[in-house]
Amino acid sequence: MSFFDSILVSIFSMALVFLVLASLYALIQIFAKLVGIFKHEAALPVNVPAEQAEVLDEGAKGPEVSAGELRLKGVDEKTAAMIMAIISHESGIPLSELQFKSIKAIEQS
Amino acid sequence: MSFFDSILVSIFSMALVFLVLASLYALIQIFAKLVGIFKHEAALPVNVPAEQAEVLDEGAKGPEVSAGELRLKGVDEKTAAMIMAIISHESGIPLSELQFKSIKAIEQS
Amino acid sequence: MSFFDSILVSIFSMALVFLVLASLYALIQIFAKLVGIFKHEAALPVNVPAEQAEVLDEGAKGPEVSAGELRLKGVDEKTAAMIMAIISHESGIPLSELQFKSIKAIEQS
Amino acid sequence: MFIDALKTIWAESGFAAITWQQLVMIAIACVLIYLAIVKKFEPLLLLTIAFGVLLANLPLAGLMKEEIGSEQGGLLHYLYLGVKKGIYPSLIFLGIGAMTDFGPLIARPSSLFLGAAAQFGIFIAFTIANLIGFTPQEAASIGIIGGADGPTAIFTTTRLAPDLLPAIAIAAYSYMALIPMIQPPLMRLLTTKKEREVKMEQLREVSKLEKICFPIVVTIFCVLLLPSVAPLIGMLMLGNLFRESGVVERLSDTAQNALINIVTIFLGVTVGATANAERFLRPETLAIIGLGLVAFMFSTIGGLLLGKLMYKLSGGKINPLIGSAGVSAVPMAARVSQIEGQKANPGNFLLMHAMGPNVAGVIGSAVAAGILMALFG
Amino acid sequence: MFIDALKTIWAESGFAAITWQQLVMIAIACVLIYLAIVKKFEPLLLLTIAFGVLLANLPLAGLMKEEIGSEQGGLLHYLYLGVKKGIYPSLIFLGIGAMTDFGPLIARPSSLFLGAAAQFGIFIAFTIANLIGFTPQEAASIGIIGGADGPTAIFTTTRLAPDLLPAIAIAAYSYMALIPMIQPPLMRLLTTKKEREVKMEQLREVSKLEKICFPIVVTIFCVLLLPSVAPLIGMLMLGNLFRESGVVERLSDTAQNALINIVTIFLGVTVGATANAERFLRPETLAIIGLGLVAFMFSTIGGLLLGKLMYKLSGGKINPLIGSAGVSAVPMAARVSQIEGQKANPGNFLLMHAMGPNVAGVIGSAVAAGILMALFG
Amino acid sequence: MFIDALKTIWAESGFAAITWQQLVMIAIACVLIYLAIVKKFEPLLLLTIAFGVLLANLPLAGLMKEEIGSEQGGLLHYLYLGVKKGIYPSLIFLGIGAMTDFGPLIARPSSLFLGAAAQFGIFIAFTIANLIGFTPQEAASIGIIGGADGPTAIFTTTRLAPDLLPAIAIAAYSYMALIPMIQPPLMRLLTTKKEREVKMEQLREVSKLEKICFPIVVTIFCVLLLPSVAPLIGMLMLGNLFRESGVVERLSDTAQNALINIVTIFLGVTVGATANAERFLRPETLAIIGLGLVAFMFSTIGGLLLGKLMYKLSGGKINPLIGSAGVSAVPMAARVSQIEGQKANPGNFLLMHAMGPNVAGVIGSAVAAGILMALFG
Ligand code: NA
Ligand code: NA
Ligand code: NA
Repeated sequence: MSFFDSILVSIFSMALVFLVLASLYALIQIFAKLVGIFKHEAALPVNVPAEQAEVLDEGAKGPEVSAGELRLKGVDEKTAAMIMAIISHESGIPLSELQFKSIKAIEQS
Repeated sequence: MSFFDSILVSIFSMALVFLVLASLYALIQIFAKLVGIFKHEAALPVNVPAEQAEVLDEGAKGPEVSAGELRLKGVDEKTAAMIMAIISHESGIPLSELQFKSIKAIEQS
Repeated sequence: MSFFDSILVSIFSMALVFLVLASLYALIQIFAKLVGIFKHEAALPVNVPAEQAEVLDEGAKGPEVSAGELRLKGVDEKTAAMIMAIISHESGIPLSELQFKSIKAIEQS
Repeated sequence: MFIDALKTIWAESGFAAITWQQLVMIAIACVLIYLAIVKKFEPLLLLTIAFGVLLANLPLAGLMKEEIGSEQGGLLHYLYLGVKKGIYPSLIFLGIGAMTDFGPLIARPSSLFLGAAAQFGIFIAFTIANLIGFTPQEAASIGIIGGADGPTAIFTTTRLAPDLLPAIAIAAYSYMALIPMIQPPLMRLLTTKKEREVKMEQLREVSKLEKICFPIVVTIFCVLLLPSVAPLIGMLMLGNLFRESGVVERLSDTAQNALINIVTIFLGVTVGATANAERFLRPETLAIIGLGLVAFMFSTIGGLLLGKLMYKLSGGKINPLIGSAGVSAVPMAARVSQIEGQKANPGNFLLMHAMGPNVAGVIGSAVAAGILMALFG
Repeated sequence: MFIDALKTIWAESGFAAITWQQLVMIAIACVLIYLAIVKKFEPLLLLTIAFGVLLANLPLAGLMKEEIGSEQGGLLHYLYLGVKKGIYPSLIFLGIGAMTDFGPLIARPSSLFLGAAAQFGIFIAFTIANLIGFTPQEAASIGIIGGADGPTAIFTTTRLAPDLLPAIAIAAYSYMALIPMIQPPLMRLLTTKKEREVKMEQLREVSKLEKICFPIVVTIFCVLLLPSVAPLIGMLMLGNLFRESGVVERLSDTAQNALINIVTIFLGVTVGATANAERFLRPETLAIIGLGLVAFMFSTIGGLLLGKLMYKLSGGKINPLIGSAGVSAVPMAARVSQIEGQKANPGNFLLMHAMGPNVAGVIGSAVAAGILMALFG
Repeated sequence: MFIDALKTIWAESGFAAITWQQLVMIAIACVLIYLAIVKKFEPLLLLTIAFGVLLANLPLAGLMKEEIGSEQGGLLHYLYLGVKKGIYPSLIFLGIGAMTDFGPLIARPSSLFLGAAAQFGIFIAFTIANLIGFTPQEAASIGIIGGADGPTAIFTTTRLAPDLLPAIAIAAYSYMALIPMIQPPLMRLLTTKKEREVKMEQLREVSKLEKICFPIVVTIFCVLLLPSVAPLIGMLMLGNLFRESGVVERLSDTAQNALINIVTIFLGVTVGATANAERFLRPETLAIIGLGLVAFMFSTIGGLLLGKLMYKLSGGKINPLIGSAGVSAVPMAARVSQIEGQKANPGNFLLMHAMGPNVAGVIGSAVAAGILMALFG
């Protein structure tokens, strides 16, 4: 393949890569707008209670994202261990796959 | 295949299904009787200590049978979490695969 | 194959087995000496902090080596359960794969 | 010039080649994905099948292209070999065996009759399908939808009528997911409130010995009687033996996790990928969907009617609601029995009692499949 | 006589047959093992590949011997079929899809442009490779090293230039491991301190609905436009759908553990085992290693330059450092962006912002591979 | 008429076709299942093999039917390809390598001599088998039972004498399970109480570097010397490198769990399924069972005698009881050494000291197998 041809192929291909990803950009933007409009109707029914879902979400960031430290606010370590064990049990997720960012006691007025 | 033939095949096959399962019924009944007779000799040696076996059994009901709630009788949650962690450790089964029905304190006289 | 031939093959093969394993013996010995000499330079960088590495090591002895019992020295069971849960969490290893030999309280003067 | 190149790419892209039939199939795939995720219709299989349908109907991708001579085949063509040669359904049965507790069945073996009666719909659908012009092989495959057992249906169809595979697989899993809608009206129609209120006696405890011998005895007996059923019953019972023996925990664990999951992914995607537009968008598919519903309904009815008979014969000790669980669809059908029983009598717990007919139904449909394969294979 | 027998064994052993080229290859294998273990260079693949190189260069072992007629083939020959037929790279993409969170990309879709720009090095290397005498197929395979994505590079090379497979695979994974050394100098050279200090706005939250629809839409669109990319994009997105749907947790888990690990072992050992001395010890290999570095550098430059443009256009809201993450090499490249950003401004947390271009780069290189396969396949 | 149909089904069922030989085989399968479950005889393999024997002897099931032209083969025929082509034993060795700690062997490399001496029985059995009329290939396969290593025996037999596969596999695993009965009498016969009482010195600590280099060095050396042993030693050492490198935890984990379990299931069932009546119910099988016992006994004796010699040469520092652990059968044989040592001296802990010869025995039997395959393959 001549030098000129390969330059041509390169420019064309690079442009095509941009075109495809730009189209995806457009699709995502359109979709985000649609979701914004239909937000209330289209919301998916989620059975998991809110707090648990949060835990799942945090755990789902994949093996690459390091967990950081577990911060305890107003709870002693024993209670924290208990909370972790119970959530692990109830959600059916092994402790090793749960990632807790912090455990905070809620003040009762 | 003519309508008459397919009716015939159906009756025959349905009868055969019944025959096979009825034979299994007979086999199970005979076997249960045999086991009843030889009960004491034929008992399989089980190495797992009784309590642990119970736990295993509950965990073994398969992923389909929902766990229901964990009922605590006479024990606080901390102790329950501890019991769960210890059993998980001792039995080598991750917490997520153990299913506890209830944890009850035994009164000591 | 004649009896004489098979005896011959056997002696030859057995000698060869010895030769191969004896060569491995020599290789290991040479290697151990080399390691002894270059010990300080060749040390592999280990990123895992010391205590955690110990836990990993104990867990890594394979499924054949039985764990023995967990001995608790100067700690109550609740604290032990908590320690186990925390280590499991921090190290990302399910409880079922950790093997604790003993948990000891360190006296603070 | 750049515009020209773009035109060429466009001309060679799927956008230019797509047909309206493929657009319809893509829409069907999206509907199935919606049902699997939002309505939780048997998502393990239906989500995977649906994605296979999607992939197979994007033109020119050639994922199912056969290998010819030195020309490479498509990705899904290779993975599909496991379906074509009957390997995946058998391995799924291995995992199901390892997950299944036959205890309730052994404790009350009369459940087996309910598991037999609930194959009724198979033969109703078979007869109608014959009547409206399907070949006997096709009719048998369609009938087996009424067995309410996915791997059995897929296994039978790959042997008897591979062309109908996607339609039958999708119908089977969809109706299994719809069990909580299909069965309750029939249950209330065919049983009296008094019958539904019956509380059943506690099941006796089953010894470990019985549980271990069960898979061995069933294998020997069923495979001797119906050799063609060997891959299904053999693997189901091997998995169950892994489970009950208690000495090969790690094999049992792998059979019901890593192995069954890997096979489910491969099976689902490739079964879905057989659903190309020409094969799927035919009047036959509509007929299959209709006949599948008929099969499910009559299987339910068969189980219920025998349940009623057993209610009579037992002097009111058997709650006929457990009959409908005989269709298999483990454990969904047993849960439906539980729910209906509790509606009639809040203190009624039928779940364990319904598990007997439920697992008997798995054996029942495998036996029925074996008979049909012996007759028409 | 015993001495004679020993002489025979010696004559038939590998010691007598070994060539100096094989010794060089064994040394290379040991260096790769050293890099994988001590320097932690992409150990999952490089350690496995290196051991494959070792095994393939021990003479007479015949592990890659082809099956001819009734004569049995070597162990690795059979395992290699999954590479040859493009199955393993696709299954690895299934697992990667199940591990990948496209949330940051959906939250800021302009990341896609960075993921496109960072394919720049592919075409620079392609052009140079063409110039120095490689065939277009070979040049395309070499270029794809600049995509910084192992499975894509292996998939493309098996289709276009299987002879170059070991060199390209080793180069791709080695440079991916060297990202923390290759990128920072370029990042500091091409950006001003002011640019590097930019703190970016918090990403918006992405709804579950968007995350679920994303893989479906991307599959339909990309496969329609570039059918040849279907095995890679299709499996990547199926894995991601498993992850985001939330209803097939067990399939997602198996895809990102048991399945991807098994495939990684088989892929690594057999790709390594293609590196026999005649095939690897050629001037071409040195050229590939050189071109691979060029490709990585220009991909990084491409990403950074577009990052600078976006910095300008956005009025200083985009930190150009996230551009270099567009090369893929997930999550290494994103971490490099994070580290460089924090060096410039200790309160700067770019990790999440760089994940968008990072995962966009995976799509970008798959698309580039699809184009090259469409042109030269 | 219905009776006629039933007669036809009966005539076509296995009940009509079964032979007394098959009944005997089914009984043997049941005995093996009993031994596996109740006596816990190597249940992972023996339970699975036994079920394979059962399935293969239910007539007309055709699970091992070969694929001929377009006619489909049986389920187990396809799964058996992995045995036939030597893939499964190698993958099992990959998992065993990942489970094995060669530390005790590296700490006291003289264990290697015990691992060599305990291959003695292989050649005793080989010689006798030759004498009583087996071909050299068959004699070599029978001898290898004395290696006390299942995958090695299966690998060697599939290459040299596939007809004897089921008998050899069953004998090998059965005798491995019987080690605690076979070895102690010989141990007490051949050693004095004083010898058995010897407490051995603490093993030195082995550095991580040595553990990592060990698998690499062993692979290079053994495969160079005996190329035919490459699939076994190569995979064993790759697994061990996964384990010791510490950087590919997930590959190591999969190799010793999901992968080895899947392969064990397939290997066991299909090896069992080769045991059809014609092949198994022959006088040869009895001869193999007898020779297997001879082989195990002389391997034990070989290890013990060299142990005694080392006791002498070391001035009483080596306890000869660790010699019998050289037969492999990891970790059973090492435990037997531990138990016998403790009987003689309750403060004696030989387990770790016996692990060295134990893992050396694995290498030893692979080497012996390599020699025999080189000579007769
Ligand atoms: Na059924
Ligand atoms: Na890329
Ligand atoms: Na051995």
